[in-house]
Amino acid sequence: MTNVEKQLFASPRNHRYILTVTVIVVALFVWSCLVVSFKDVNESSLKIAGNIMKGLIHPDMDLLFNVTKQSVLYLLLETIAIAFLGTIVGAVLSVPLAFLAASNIVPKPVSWLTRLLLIVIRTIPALVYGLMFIRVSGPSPFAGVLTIGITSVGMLAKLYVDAIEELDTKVLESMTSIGCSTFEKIRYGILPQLLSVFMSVTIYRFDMNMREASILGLVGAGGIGAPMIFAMNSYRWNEVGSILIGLVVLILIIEFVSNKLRARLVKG
Amino acid sequence: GSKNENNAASSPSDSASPSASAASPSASPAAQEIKELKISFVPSKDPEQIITATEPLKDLLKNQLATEGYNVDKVSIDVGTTYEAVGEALSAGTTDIGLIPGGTYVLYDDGADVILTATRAGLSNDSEDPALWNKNKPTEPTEQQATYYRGLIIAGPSAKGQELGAKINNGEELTWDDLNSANWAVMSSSSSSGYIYPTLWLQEKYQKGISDLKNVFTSDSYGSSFARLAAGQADVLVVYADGRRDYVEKWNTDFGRTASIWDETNVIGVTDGIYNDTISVSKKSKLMTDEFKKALQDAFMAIAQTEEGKQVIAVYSHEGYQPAQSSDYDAERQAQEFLKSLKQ
Amino acid sequence: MIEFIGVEKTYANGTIALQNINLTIDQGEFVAVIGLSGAGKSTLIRCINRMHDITGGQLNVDEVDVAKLKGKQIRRFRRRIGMIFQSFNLVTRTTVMKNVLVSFVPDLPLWRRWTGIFTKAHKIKALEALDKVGILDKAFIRVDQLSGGQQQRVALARTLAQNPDIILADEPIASLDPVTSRMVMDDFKKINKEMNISVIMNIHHVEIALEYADRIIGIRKGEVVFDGPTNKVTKDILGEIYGGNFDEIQSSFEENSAHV
Amino acid sequence: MIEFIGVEKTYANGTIALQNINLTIDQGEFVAVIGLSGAGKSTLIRCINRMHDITGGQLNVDEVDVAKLKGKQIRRFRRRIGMIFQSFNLVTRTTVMKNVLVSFVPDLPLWRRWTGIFTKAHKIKALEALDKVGILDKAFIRVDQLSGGQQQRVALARTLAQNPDIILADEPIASLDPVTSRMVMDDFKKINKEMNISVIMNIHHVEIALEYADRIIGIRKGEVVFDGPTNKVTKDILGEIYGGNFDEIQSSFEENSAHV
Amino acid sequence: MYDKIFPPKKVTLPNGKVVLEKRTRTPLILLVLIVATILSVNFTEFSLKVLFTRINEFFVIIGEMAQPRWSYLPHLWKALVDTLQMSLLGSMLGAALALPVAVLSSSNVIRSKTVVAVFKVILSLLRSLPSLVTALIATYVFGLGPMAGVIAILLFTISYVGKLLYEQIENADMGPFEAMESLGMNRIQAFRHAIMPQVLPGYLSTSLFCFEGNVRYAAILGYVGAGGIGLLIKENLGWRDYSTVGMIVVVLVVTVYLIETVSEHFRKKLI
Ligand SMILES: Nc1ncnc2c1ncn2[C@@H]1O[C@H](COP(=O)(O)OP(=O)(O)OP(=O)(O)O)[C@@H](O)[C@H]1O
Ligand SMILES: Nc1ncnc2c1ncn2[C@@H]1O[C@H](COP(=O)(O)OP(=O)(O)OP(=O)(O)O)[C@@H](O)[C@H]1O
Ligand SMILES: [Mg+2]
Ligand SMILES: [Mg+2]
Repeated sequence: MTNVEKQLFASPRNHRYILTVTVIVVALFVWSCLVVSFKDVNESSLKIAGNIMKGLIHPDMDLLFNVTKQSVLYLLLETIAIAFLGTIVGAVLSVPLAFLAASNIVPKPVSWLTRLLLIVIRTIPALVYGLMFIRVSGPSPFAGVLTIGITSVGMLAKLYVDAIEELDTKVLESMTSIGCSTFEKIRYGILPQLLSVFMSVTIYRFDMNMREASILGLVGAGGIGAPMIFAMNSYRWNEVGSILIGLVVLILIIEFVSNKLRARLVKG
Repeated sequence: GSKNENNAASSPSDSASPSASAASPSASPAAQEIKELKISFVPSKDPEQIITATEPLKDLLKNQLATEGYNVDKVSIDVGTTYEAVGEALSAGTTDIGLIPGGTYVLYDDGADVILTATRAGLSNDSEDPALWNKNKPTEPTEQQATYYRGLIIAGPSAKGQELGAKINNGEELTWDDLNSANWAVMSSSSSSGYIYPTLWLQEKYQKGISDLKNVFTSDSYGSSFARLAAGQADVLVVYADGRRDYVEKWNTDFGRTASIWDETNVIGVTDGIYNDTISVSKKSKLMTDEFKKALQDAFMAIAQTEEGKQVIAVYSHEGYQPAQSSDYDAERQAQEFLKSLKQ
Repeated sequence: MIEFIGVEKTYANGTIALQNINLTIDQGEFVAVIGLSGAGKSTLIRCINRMHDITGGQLNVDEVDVAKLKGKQIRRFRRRIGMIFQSFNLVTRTTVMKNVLVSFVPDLPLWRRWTGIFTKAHKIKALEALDKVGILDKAFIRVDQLSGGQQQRVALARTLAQNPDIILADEPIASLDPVTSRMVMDDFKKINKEMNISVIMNIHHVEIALEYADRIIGIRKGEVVFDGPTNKVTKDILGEIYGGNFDEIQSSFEENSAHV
Repeated sequence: MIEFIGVEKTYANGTIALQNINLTIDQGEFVAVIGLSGAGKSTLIRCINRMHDITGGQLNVDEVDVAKLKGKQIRRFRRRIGMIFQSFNLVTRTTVMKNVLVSFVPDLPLWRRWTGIFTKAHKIKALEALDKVGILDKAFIRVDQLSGGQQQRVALARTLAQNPDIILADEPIASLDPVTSRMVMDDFKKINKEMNISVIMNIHHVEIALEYADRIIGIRKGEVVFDGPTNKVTKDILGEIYGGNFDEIQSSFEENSAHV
Repeated sequence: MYDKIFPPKKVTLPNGKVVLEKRTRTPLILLVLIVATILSVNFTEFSLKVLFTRINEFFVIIGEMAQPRWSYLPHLWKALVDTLQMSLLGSMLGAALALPVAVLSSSNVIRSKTVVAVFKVILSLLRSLPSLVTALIATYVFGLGPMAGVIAILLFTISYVGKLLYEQIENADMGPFEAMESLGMNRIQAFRHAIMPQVLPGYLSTSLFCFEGNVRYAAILGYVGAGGIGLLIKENLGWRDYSTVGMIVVVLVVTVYLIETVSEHFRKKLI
C-alpha cells in the first residue's frame, strides 16, 4: 500500500503548466473578443443582407446556361483549365523544394532555409503575385495559371515534405540486402511510395484551387472570379447567385471525384 | 491624319515583343502589319457594361487605323480587375493601350505615355458651393465639354447626415467637429475622387486630412459605399460628381429606401476639378513609335466623332478626346506627392 | 559454407552485441537461431550479408572474407543471399509482381533500370517464384490488400527470384497467426530441401524451431551457448538459453531489457 | 454463471458464425476456447457481454437474459464483465494511469466524465490494480513507450480496476513473445485463482491453453466440437478441433477463409 | 469496363500455368493528363516561351519588395493587431464549433446515416462558398471592419477543421472505442475517452495550422473591407508602393514564423 501511495505522490504535477496555458488561451480569447462589434447591425443593414440573400436564391438562370463567352459555364471551364494547369505548375515547383526542405534528406541549415523560403512564398498575398505575373504575361488566364501555381507551392511543398519524412525506410533495408545501389533504391523503393501520396496531395490541391478561383478574380487573372467580384461590387446579387451555384456544384462534383481518386491512390 | 509609312517601317518591323509584332519584311510603302493590339480598360464602371459596350471599338479602331496606314489583325480588349493591374500591364508592356484615370497614369508614368485626355459632358452643376448642388437637383449632363470632373462629399439619410445637409443648406459653414463626428465611407487612398481630392479639400478648409477623421472606413466599391449610406452605416461618402446618377434606381430597389436619392442626400463639399481619364500607351510596347502614337491619337479622335464611336465611349461618359501631354498632369502629380508626404 | 571465426560486434554506442562467435554452417542446412530479446540474434544474421560490419574476428562465406568486400562487390555478394524480415519490408503501394521484379533490378541494363520495364523472361521468372509459394493468383494485386501471411510469402518469392544460395530470415513468422506461420514454415522447409538453399532463421517460437530446423543455435548475451542438432535440445538446454527456470527467465528478461 | 442455450449468431451479411451452442460456465472457471481462424471464437466471447447480439437461442449471465437488456442496463451489465483484446486496445497517446482510470468513467458525475478529473480514491484504486499486475512503476509513463507485454498488463489492470466477475479475453497473448506470454498467462491464472474471477479466453497457442486452463472448449465452423476438462484433451480431439492432420488443417483453413 | 476494351494479357509459365495480367491503366491516365494539359494550355494561352523570355519582369516587383521600408513599421501595429485579433477569434470559435460538427459527421461514432450525411454535406457546402463572398455579405450585416472578417474566418475554419477532423476521427483506431464500450460507456463517452485522445494532437495542430493560414488569409479579406492588414496591402498596392508592401510581408512572415514555431512546440508536446 505504501508503494501505491508513493506512486500517487510521484504523479507528475503539470497542473501549473496546464493552468498557465489555459490562462494564456483564455486571455488571448478575451483580447481577441475586442474586435466584436454589433454597432452596425440594424434594421436596414439586415434588410440589405436580406436583399442579398434574395438575389442569391433567385439566380440569373440565363447567365447560367447561355453559351457565350460571358456565360457561367464557359467561365467555369476556363476556371478549371486555370486551376488544373496551375496545380501542375505548383506541383512541378514544389517537388524540388520539398526535397530541399525534408530534414531527413538534406542537412539542417538547408532544410531550415528552404522552410523559411516556403513561408515567404506562401505569405506573399495572391494579389501581389497577380500583379507580378501580369507584368510577365499580361492580364490573361495565363497570369492566373502562374498565380495559382505559386500560391499552391506553400501547401503542396508542406504536404510533400510530410510524405518524404514519413518514408518507410525498412523497404530500403530489404533492397540493400538484395544488392541494390542507391539509385535503384530511390527508383524502386522511394518513388513508388511517394508517387501515390504526391498525386493524392496534388489532386487535393486542385480541389482547393477551384475554391480559390474567386481570389483570382481580384488579380485580373481570368476565370469565374472576376465576373463574380464585379457582380458583387455592382450589387447584382442574382448574378452572384448564378455564379455561385455553378461554382458550388462544380466544386462538389470535383470533390466527389477527387475523394474517390485519392482513396484509390492511397488505399489501392 | 498624316501618313508616314516610310518612316514607320523601320522600327516596328524588328519588334520582338511577344504580344505583338509587326511583320513587314521590306520597307515598302504598303500598310504596316500589326498582329495584335491589346487595349485594357479600368473597371471604373461596371466591367460587364464596358466589355459589351466596347465590342464595336475593335472594328472601329481597325478601320480607322487602316486609313492611317496600319493593318491590325486583331484588337483584343480586356477589363482589368483593378487599376493597378492595368497600370502594371502598361508599365511592363504586356498591354499596349490603357484607358486609365489621370491618377493612375501619373503613378505609372515611368512605363506609360499619355496621348489623349477624354472630354466629357459638363454637369448642370459645376459650382464649388455645395448648397447650389442641393438646390439645383437632380444633377444632369449638359452639352458642354469638360476636361475635368469634380469629387463630391455627400451626406446621407442618417440623422447625422441630415444634420450636416441641413447646415449646408442653411448657409452655415461646417466645422471640423461636425465632420469628425460623422461616419465616412471613402475609397482606397489612390482613388482620385474617392480619396485624394477629398483630402485636398479637407486640407484646404481644415488643414487636416481624411486620415485625421475619427470614423473612416474604406469601401470596396462606390456601390457598396452607397449601400452603406442607405443603411445608415455611413453618414458621409465621397464620390465622383455624377455618382448619384448611377444609383438612382438601386437606391430604391436594392438599398430599400423609399424617397429618391436626390431628396435623401445632400452635397456638403465639392472638390477641385480632377483631370479626366487618359488614353495612355505603354512605353515598353515595341509598337509605340511616334508615328504610331500619332496615328492612334488621330484614330481615337476620329472615332469619337462618329455616331458609333460616341456610343462606345459613352460607357465612361467620355464624349471626345483631346491630345494631351505629360505636363497636363502636373497638378495631379503634386496632389499625389502631397498625399504621399502625408502617408509617411 | 558460412564460417564465423571469433567474430565480435560492438555497436557504435558501445553495446557489445556479439562476442567470440565460432560457427560453421554448411550449404543446405536449416538453422534456427533462438534466444532472448536483445541476445544478438538479428545482429548475428545481419553480419552474414554485411548489413552490419563485424568489429572483430573473421567471417567467411564460401571462402570469401566478407569484411574485405567493397562497393560493387558487396552488392554482387548480397545478390546471392536472400533476406526475409519480420515486417516483410515490401513496397506496399505497388503490386506483388513489381515487388518481386525488384530483385532483378541490379542485373538490368541502364535504360530498363530507369523506366522499370522488365523483360518477359524476368516476368516469367517472377511469376514462377510466386507460384512456388502458392500465390500466383495474387500477382497483380497491390501488396497492401494482402494478409500478413500472404505478404510474407511475397517477400519469400522476392528472395527466391533472386535465386540465392542462402536465405537469412529474421523472425519471419513473428507477425503471423499460427496456421499461416506453419504454412510459411512449410514453404521454408520445402525450399530448403528441394533447392538445397541454406536457411538461417531467427525465431521466437521454440516449438516451431524444434519442429522445422535441423540445427539449433542458442544465443545468450551475445555468445553462443548451444549449438547442435535439433534432437539434442533438452529442457535444460532451453533453460540455459533462456536463462534458467521460468522465474529466472522473467528476471533475466527484465534485466536484459533494462540494459538495452 | 454463464449459460448458452441453443445460441445462434448469424451476421448481417449472412455468415453463420455460431450455431446450436449449449454451454454452462460456472463462476471461477478458467476456460480456454480454441479453434481455427474464423471458427467463431471471437463471436462466442463477444456475445457474452452483448458486443454482438445473438440471433437465436438464449444467453443467461447469472440468471439474467442478456438479450433482454436495454440501453443503460446493457452498459451497467457490461461493467461487471471485463474484456481484454488481442491488440490491447489502449489509448496509446496517454499515460498508463489514465488508461486504467478510464474504467471508472461510467460511475462518475457528468463534469468529471468530461473533464477527466478523477478523485483520489479512484486514483488509488487504479494504482492498486497496476500493482497487482506488477507495473506500478510505469503508472505515469505513456503507453506507447511500453513493450507489448507491459501493454497487455495495462489492459489487464484496466479490467481489474473495473472489479469484474468475469473476464473475457480475446487472444490476449497473440502479439506477445513466448516469455512475456507466459508472464501474462501467469497473471491471468493468479487473478482467476485469487479473486475467483471467471476467465474465458480465446487462444491460438494450444500448448499454453492446455497448461493454464481448467477447461477447454473446441469450436469448429461455429459449433462446439469439444467441451471438457483439460486433462481429457487428446491428440485426436485436437485433430478434430483443428480438422484432422496438418495437411487437412491447411486446406480447411483455406476453405474457411474462402467462405468468409 | 477498361478490361473489356483491352483484354488482359496471358502469361504462360513453363509449367503450364496461365496468369492473366490486366493491362495497366498508366498509358490511359497519361493520355488523359496530356490531353487535359494541352487543352488547358490552349485555353489559358499558357506559353513557356513567354514565361522564360519575360520571367525577369516577375522580379521587378520582388526587387522593390526586397527593400522593405522599415520606417513604415510603426504604422503597422494597429492593423497587425486587428488582423491577429480577428484571425484568433475566428479560428478559436471556428475550431471549437468544428468539434461537435465533426463528431456528427463521423460515421464510426454516429450510427444514424442521415445525420452523418447531412453534416457532411453542410461542411462541403461551407467549404465551397468562397470566403470573399461570405466576408462581403458579413460586411453588410456587421459593417466594414474586422467583425466581418471574423465571420468569414469563422465559417471557413469550421469547414476546414471540421472536414480534417472527421477524417481523423473516422481513421482513428476503434479498438479502444470498443474497449470503452465493453466497460459500459455510451458512444459519446467512449468517443470522449477513446477517440479524443487520439485525435486531439491532430485537431490542435490543424487548428493552429488553420490559424496560421487565416492570418495570411486576413490579408486578402481586407480587400472587401474586412479590415486589418489587408487594407494596408490594398492601399499600398494602389500607391504602387511595393517597398511598403514588402515591409508588410516581412511583418507577416515573422508573425507566421512565430505562430508556426509555437504550434510546433505544442505539437511536439502532444504527440
Ligand atoms: N543499431 C544499433 N545500435 C546500437 N545498438 C544496437 C543496434 N542494434 C541492436 N543493438 C543492440 O544490440 C543488442 C543485440 O540486438 P539484436 O537486435 O541483435 O537482438 P535480437 O536478439 O535480435 O533481439 P530481438 O529478439 O528483440 O529482435 C541489443 O542490446 C540491442 O539493443
Ligand atoms: N462483423 C462481422 N460481420 C460479418 N461477418 C463476420 C463479422 N465478424 C466475423 N464474421 C465472420 O464470422 C465468422 C467467425 O468469426 P470470428 O471472428 O468469430 O472467428 P475467430 O474464431 O475469432 O477467428 P480468428 O481466430 O481469426 O480471430 C468468420 O467467418 C468471420 O468472417
Ligand atoms: Mg531481432
Ligand atoms: Mg477472433
